[in-house]
Amino acid sequence: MSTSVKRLFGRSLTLDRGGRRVLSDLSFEAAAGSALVVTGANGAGKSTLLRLIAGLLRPVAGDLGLDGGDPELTIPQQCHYFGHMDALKPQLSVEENLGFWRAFTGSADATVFEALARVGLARLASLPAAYLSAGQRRRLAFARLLVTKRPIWLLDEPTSALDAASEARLLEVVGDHLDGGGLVVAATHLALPFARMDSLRLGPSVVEAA
Amino acid sequence: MFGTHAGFILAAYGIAILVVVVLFVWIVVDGRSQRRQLAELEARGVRRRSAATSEGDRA
Amino acid sequence: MRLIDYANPTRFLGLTATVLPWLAVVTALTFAVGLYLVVFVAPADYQQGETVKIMYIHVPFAWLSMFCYVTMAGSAFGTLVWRHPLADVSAKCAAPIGAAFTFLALATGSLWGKPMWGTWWVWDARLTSVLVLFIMYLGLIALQETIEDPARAAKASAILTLVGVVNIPIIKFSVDWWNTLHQPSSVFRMGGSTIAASMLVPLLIMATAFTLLFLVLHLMAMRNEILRRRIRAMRMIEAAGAE
Amino acid sequence: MSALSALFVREMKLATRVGGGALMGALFFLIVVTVVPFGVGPDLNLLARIGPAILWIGALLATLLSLDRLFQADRDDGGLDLVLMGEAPLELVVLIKCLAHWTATGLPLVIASPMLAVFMNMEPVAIGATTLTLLVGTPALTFVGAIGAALTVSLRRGGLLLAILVLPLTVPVMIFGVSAATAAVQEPVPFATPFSILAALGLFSMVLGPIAGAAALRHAGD
Repeated sequence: MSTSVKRLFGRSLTLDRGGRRVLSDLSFEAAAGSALVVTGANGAGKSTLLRLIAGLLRPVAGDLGLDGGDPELTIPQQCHYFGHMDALKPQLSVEENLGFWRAFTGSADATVFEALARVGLARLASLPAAYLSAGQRRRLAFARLLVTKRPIWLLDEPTSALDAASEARLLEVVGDHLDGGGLVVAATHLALPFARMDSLRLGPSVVEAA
Repeated sequence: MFGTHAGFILAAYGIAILVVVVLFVWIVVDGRSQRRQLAELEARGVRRRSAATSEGDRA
Repeated sequence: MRLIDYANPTRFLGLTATVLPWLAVVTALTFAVGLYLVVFVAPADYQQGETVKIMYIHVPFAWLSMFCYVTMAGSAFGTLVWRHPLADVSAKCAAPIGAAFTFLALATGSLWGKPMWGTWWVWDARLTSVLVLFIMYLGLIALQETIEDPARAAKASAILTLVGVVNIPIIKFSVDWWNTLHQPSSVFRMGGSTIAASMLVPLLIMATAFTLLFLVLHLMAMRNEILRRRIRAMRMIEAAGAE
Repeated sequence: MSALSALFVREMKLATRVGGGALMGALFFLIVVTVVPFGVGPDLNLLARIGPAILWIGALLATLLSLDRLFQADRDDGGLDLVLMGEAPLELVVLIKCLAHWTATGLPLVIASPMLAVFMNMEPVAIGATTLTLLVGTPALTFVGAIGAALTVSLRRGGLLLAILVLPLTVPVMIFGVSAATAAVQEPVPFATPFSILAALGLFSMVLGPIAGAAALRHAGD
């Protein structure tokens, strides 16, 4: 990371999926050091917006931009995407799963064991991921964000399947990321108590705009 | 000593010994690894549910 | 079913721990006697010459390829009818051993066939049946390896094993019919001539030795499998308790 | 460890562990080859003549049927999204996944083929030639098949469709593979000509497969 990220913004983003307009003329701005919390009803386009920032969906109009960051890399390459799916292989152990993403994603940060300790899974390192409960799988997936350094975190319903203690631990880790100058865009239907946050509400009007 | 077809006889016995030895070694190595893993788990203080219940039955 | 007598896997582990060394010694002694007779005493066949020596391993392998399947079928029955936990362990552990012995029956038969018939392989009814049996073993192993949960794997492979038992006579019959229709002359008949006692005794001793070897390997593999399942259960407890 | 070598190691681990099915392809190959004599009869001369073709068809079917989960498993667990966002070029990711798949599934086919050739009563020269053509040709089948696997990644019943899409594309590989193998035993025809074309097809598909596969995967998310 040559320079730290300052601001992530989208201008007049419009996106269609399956012939339906999901996002229409949407603009947003997220500053480093604070979380942009995206709320809205089911189908309002929260997940779509995150997938759009992650480069997994392409807008029909509008553009995304990033101030700061590494000019050599694209925006998705500087993002950690924490979606609904855990990207875990049940046949591999906890340690092997995390170790793979650490080696594959590049620019290593914490070691596998440090990250596992951070999410409270250090004792289960040698266990096959198949034996984990839903909450443990979720925490292991989250540990992926800690093993490699990427400034932008895209969190889609990050606290689903987590109990209160794990949720608190996750929020603490996200808080540390923000303190370190990181940028977070979180989609949620729950109130997430981040220290510094802006909010973006996707209303049904966005859907009807089609 | 086995006549003109010694090669075939030796090959037959050779492959038989080879396969049986490989099978045997595989089972022994697998057994060692299972016992090692069991010892590790026990050292970490993990207990079996059935062990707990059988003690409970006796009590 | 003798397995019913010691339903408890822990008791099974204790019992086999005492029995196995003795069984291994008996197996080794039987092999020593059998091999001595085969190498130094047994005569050469007047038609097949010294290659008849291959018979002393080929026939036991062929016998065990079937014996092992019968063991699996019995265990499969135990799994489905009595739901006995050791029955699945027995069935699962017999499969790779059975596949290995069936492979050896095919390989030694091929090495015997080359000097006798001039070809490594013919699609003779008996050989083809053994090949089909070999494929069935591999299919069972593949099924067991694909299903991760041992209880589900045991049920599925027990059903397949028993379907196999029902099918074996049909396969045998159809293969006989298929081959005799096309090529009756090249069929090699092993049981055609009566075997002299000087050959029969070493053969029986070798067959006993290999059967004992199967028992030793099977019991060892079963012990491993019991431990493997214990480890699996303990890991699940560990995962559940690590919140 | 670099990203791509980590990927190769992980793919090999997945293929060889429980449920990975690395040897399932070889088993399928064995069954296809065993079933043929039941259809055409146990005439050893006939089997020797059609042997190379049967081995090639068996290898082709075994390769294609084992490819359907190549990308689908990653898509189902969300890993594909992360791969698409990664810094590693997607073309190289596809290439590595194909190489790992070939090592786990294709190489056992090549190793098993001399044994199966014995069932087909083939001559030693024909066995050697067929094994050699399979060694050169099966990677091509994997790379071409990967295009189909990438195209059908989001479909529930992709397996059969994959075979339908890819089989026509494998025709050239089949033609030159089988003709090289039979040329080795039939005197007037040279072995080297079809064999070098087969090798060229292998190299060409090694380039085409990853590029087309990566393009298909990029559009699968939309």
